[in-house]
Amino acid sequence: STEGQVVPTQEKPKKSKVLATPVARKLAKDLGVDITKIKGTGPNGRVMKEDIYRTKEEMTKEVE
Amino acid sequence: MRFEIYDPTEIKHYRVLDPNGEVVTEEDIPPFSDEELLYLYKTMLFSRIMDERTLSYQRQGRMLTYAPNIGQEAAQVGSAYAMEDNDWFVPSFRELGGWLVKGVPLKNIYLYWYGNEWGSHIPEGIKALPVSVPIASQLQHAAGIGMANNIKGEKDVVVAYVGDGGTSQGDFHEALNFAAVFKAPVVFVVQNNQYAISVPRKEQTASKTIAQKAIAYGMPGILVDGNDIFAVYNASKEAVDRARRGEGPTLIEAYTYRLGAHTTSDDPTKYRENEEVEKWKPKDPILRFKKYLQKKGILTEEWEEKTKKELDDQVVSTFEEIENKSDTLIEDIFKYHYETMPPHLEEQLEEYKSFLEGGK
Amino acid sequence: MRFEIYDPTEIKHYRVLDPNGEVVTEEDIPPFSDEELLYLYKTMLFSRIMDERTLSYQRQGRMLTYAPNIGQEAAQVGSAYAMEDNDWFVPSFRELGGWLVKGVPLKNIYLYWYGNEWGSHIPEGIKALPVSVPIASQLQHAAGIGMANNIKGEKDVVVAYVGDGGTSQGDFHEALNFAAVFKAPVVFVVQNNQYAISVPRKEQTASKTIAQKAIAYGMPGILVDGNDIFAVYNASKEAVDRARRGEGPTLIEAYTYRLGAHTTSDDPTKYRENEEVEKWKPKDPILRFKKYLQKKGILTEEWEEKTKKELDDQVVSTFEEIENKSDTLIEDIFKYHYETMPPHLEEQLEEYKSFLEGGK
Amino acid sequence: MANKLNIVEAVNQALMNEMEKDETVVVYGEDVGVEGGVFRATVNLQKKFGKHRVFDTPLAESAIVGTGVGMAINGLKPVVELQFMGFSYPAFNQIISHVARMRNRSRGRYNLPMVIRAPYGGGIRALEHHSESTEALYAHIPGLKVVIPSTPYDTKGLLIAAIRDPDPVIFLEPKRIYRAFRQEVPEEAYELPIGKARIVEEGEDVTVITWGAMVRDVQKASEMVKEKGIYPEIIDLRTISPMDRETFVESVKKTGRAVIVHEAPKTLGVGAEIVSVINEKAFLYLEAPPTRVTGFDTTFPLPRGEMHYIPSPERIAKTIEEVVKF
Amino acid sequence: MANKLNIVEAVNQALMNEMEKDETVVVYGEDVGVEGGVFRATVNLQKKFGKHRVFDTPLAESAIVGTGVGMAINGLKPVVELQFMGFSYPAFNQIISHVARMRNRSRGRYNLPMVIRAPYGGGIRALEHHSESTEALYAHIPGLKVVIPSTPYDTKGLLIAAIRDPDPVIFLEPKRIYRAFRQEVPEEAYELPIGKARIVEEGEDVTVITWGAMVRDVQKASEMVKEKGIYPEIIDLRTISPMDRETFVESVKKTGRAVIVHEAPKTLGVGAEIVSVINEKAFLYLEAPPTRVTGFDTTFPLPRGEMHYIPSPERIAKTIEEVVKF
Ligand SMILES: Cc1ncc(C[n+]2csc(CCOP(=O)(O)OP(=O)(O)O)c2C)c(N)n1
Ligand SMILES: Cc1ncc(C[n+]2csc(CCOP(=O)(O)OP(=O)(O)O)c2C)c(N)n1
Ligand SMILES: [Mg+2]
Ligand SMILES: [Mg+2]
Ligand SMILES: [Mg+2]
Repeated sequence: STEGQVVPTQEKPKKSKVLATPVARKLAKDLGVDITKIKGTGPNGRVMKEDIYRTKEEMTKEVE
Repeated sequence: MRFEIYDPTEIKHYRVLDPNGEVVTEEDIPPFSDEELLYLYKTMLFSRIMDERTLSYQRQGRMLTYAPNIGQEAAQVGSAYAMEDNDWFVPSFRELGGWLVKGVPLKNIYLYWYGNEWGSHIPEGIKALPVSVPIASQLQHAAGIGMANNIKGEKDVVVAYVGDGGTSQGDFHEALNFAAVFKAPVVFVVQNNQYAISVPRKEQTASKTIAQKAIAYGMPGILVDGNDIFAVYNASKEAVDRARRGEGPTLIEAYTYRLGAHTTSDDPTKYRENEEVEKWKPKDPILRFKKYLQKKGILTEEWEEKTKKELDDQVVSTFEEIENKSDTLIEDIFKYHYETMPPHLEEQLEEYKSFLEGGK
Repeated sequence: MRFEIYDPTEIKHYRVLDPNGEVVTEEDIPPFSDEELLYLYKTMLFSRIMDERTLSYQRQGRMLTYAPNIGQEAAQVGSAYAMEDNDWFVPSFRELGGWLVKGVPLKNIYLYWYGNEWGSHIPEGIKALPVSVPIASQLQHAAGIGMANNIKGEKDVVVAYVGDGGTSQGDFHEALNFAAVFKAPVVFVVQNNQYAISVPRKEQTASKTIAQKAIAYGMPGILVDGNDIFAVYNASKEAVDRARRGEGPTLIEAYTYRLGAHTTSDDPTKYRENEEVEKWKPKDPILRFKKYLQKKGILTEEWEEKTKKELDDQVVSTFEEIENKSDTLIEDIFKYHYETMPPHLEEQLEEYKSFLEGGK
Repeated sequence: MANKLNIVEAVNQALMNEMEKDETVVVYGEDVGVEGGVFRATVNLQKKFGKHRVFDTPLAESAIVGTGVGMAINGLKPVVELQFMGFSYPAFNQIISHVARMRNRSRGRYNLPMVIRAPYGGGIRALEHHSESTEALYAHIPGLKVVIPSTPYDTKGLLIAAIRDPDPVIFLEPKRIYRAFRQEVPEEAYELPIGKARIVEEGEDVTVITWGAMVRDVQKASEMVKEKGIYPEIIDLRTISPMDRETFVESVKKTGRAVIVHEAPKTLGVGAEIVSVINEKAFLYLEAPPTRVTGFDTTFPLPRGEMHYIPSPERIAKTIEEVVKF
Repeated sequence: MANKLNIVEAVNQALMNEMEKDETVVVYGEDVGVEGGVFRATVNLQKKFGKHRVFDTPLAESAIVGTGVGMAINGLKPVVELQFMGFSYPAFNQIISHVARMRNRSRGRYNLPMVIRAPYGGGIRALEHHSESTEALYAHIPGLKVVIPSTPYDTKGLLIAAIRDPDPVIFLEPKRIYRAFRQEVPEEAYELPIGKARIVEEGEDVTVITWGAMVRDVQKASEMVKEKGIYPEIIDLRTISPMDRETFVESVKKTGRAVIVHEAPKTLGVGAEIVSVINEKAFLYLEAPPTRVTGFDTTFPLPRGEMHYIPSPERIAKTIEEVVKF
């Protein structure tokens, strides 16, 4: 009964918009990760918190 | 003109029949045929029978809150009968007698009180408004309908109802003032049944009569014995004719008594003595009319029995037709807010239906 | 009792002085001392001078919209003077004369029309309500104040004002009905100045007089020559005394004329002939009173000149005191909504202040 | 001695207590005197305090409220009853133009310690206009306070606080649960602070904000979702205006998720304001969109349709699940 | 021939056009006849169409609206004027209990093709109660449509659409800009669809949603922020109820940011609903909290305070910057 669900399947992708919750966006910022570079694994390509942690880990590894 | 004889500031009821059905003013007996007389009597009976049946359904838990009009049949049937077919009927919420005269199907009435909006879907061709619950608000609609008739050059009249309590509302005042200023063809019938729920008439207003409120609007007002169907009819007819002639609105106070409870949720013993009710019982408008008709030899007991039985059958079968088959369609909750359902309503309807189906 | 002599349904104005200041009913001359008479005259002048000054400030672009009451000074000063100090004054929005009698400082009045809420902060000890813009709504407050006096066993009376247009509002009806039912000590003064903005009295209601509307509530009503300060005073005093004795409310129709525009935003030539205005000018209530006082030898030209000058100085200095020094403090926009400012308002105030300071 | 009361009895006792203590309190409205109110909320008050302080009025809501303004100006504390919330509309002009503004417009010279009581909400199989829940209308108006209790204990404490409040309070009584249950309530007078929400149930997974009769339905929904391992924090707003933003914002910061449940129509219902406040104050904590479960944007249906209108525990539970799984 | 009109003239011309075409259209209210309205919106109508179709009424808003209900039932299309929005409150009961519900309660037997016009909003240094912007009250009520134009062109097209609409429309005219500017407008009748927003300016960085007189202030704010390299997309809602959610939701999906600007008080203003819809429909696109720039939660101040109340272009610009930088 909620209207919350986005239905992006029918949508033409607009200039590389990232789907993410505010919490995830904040997390990316706090970890210094560019959220637009992350390939989301959530529904409809949504960037999940795990994606951000994973990217951060990979970045750290690269630096090492 | 009766309105000139009866000074509304005096407590003097215009009356044709006394409570024993004796004629008080012979020259005022309306020129009804026997058939018409029986029709009027039958309609009053119909109203009474439906009220009583409904009260008993309610006690059996088969009916929701209901507002009976027992005791007020003459006030309603008499005034409504003064209308022509093309005239408008604007009720308050306790006008069963009027509905029946106007030809609103019993099924509508039952549907409404049974909690389904289709009850308020007056069939096309019947110029009646549905029940109006916000007290006195309907009088504005009556004035507007009348004003529209003047604008369109139509000669139809509006008969509108309100209770004694309703006369205290601002909308009563504004409606009567507009109607008088614009000479709208409206007859305002106040059913003064002595109570607004528990509040007695004398605490409702300090004016000696309700009829005298007409003076504030520069319109005629008359106090009639509301349990005397001839008096109510005559006053209403005169007012309807005046209105149709373009002479503007009239206020009629039909002095009557609610013999029953305000609604089935109400317990009148909390606010009035039983003696008072007992005193009014012999003034029952149906009884009075019956005595007159019997004296005239128009009414026989056999006719009465047969008619009562017919009417009762009709009431029972109508009620049973709608009972438990009246749940509102989900679509109908949404469908009638606008001619075209806007997207947000469509969305809410779809979501809700899908919820019920157990889907997303 | 004048209320018994004057039938409100007849167009018969209760009058003591004719337009030439000649005495019509000698026995009705109120027992005022010369001092009192000059006070009344001076107050009418004060009102007129302030109105005229304010109109000229407005034309100079120094004042906002203003509603003058030129022509209605007798209706206001006469009725307000019937009050005792402890009585309540409940104005509409055009009651300058009444304000002055009641002792509301000119500064308040200017502040209000100059667009600052502090104008409505009536000083402690003065039992007056501020201007009420929603037409007729103030009458309910008057009825409530009167009902409270009854409940508390206090003997103070309420004098409340409304215009001819205001009598059409539902609130007028409800207030008068409540006041009558509860015998509230209220005097309802209708200043019938013949117009509600552009709408003439005869299109406002079909009743012959406004006074006759009293009949709807079972209260006395009287039609008085509203440009005759003695007639207005006498009727008001009698009504105030009745009220104080516990006999309930009264309706007074003060028949007068708005000589000026509705407000400074209004152009009366759009809706009324100049001849009409010219016809009313000789009936000016100040002129009439002056003629009487002169004939009686109470008023001298020297006194008048000196007084006018004094009053004018007072008006000018008061206006200049508030002019351009009246911007509302930002805090004051927020501070008076509740006794304690709730967090969301505090937040909005802080945010706004910090915005003004250029901060975040 | 046990004093177990239902909500309507709690209203009555609050009035009894305050009228005894403070003789400036007066009670009036349609049928409140002799009859004791159509819901019997004012029963016995006239007997006890006399016709002077408890009385029936003519049938005119604008005057009931408007005379209350006058009484409050003149030193009394009127507690007026409007018979149903749907009949507050004839008084709307008095409420918005005067009740809400008198203190501000008179710069504090006249404050209005008055209470406007009205039974509120649907679900009792009532006639047209008897099922209104338009609290949002009043909550949009600066200068009013709007209080809606959900239990007998809260009802008594909040009504007493409302009567003592120096400012006007619209006190809406959830009539669907007037007699739904009893609760132990102190016999003497006590106050609960207006403007403070109550945490009904603590939880970690989602914040559910509601008020009035819906509190019980939310509790039922909570039981349902707990079986699935979801633990909601339930907040009863109690005061709709001015609202206790802090309590729900803190909770949402903790849970990251919010569901708002009310009976009123969705569009511009109070839920809309709560969603907005959450956005302003807890945006970066949000793991899911704050979501509303509400009545439809339709007139409240007559009884044969009303079961569809009020959000059921099942509808609420489903939304809670969706928000948690978002 | 050039037909350059300001907003109030556009109102007048719309009425002229429709009254000529459709003799069931009637116009009435306080001072609308002889005087032609206090803002002159109905000037010359009585001269042209007679006292039968254009007339002054007694001073009673409930009756003006209530008789409109009756007229509409009886086959006319009343276009009534309430002199100021602040004087719509005496008619509130008629509006909510009847105007909004007649079609639904009569299951379509009686629809009400009526228009209630009222000048709306503050900023003209007016008296108390003359500066109301309470569109949220009406937008909360199912069964009404609420329209607020912002230009002469829109005014004419939307008013004609409102008159032709089979359902009741509250038509609020931003009086602050009644005469602010002129625009080329077709002389003949035309309709603009009710329920459709207008994209005033396209932009990429933030969506600014507004209506009525505020549109111009938002445009000014937009000029300010453009100098700083911020390009707002400006949406004029035009219809407040039912609102064109799609247009602003699509825009926010594009920009990721939303600012809502209105003059009405913040709490439960229409902005609250817009924030909520954005949350429901575009949550995962949000880069910043949808943010409201509004009037305060106070009564509109008298003229000596009013400059503080209405959001200034500067206040709007500042918020736009903050939201973009969030
Ligand atoms: C505006 C409004 N206020 C209150 C009510 C509740 N109410 C329903 S009927 C009634 C009494 C009506 O009395 P009266 O007008 O005398 O009509 P009666 O019931 O006697 O037929 C009241 C107060 C209502 N329906 N509408
Ligand atoms: C409820 C309401 N409707 C409309 C107005 C706008 N208005 C202000 S004064 C006025 C006319 C008042 O006429 P009247 O009562 O005769 O008083 P007067 O102006 O003549 O003193 C109107 C329509 C208002 N202030 N309040
Ligand atoms: Mg009655
Ligand atoms: Mg009213
Ligand atoms: Mg006038």
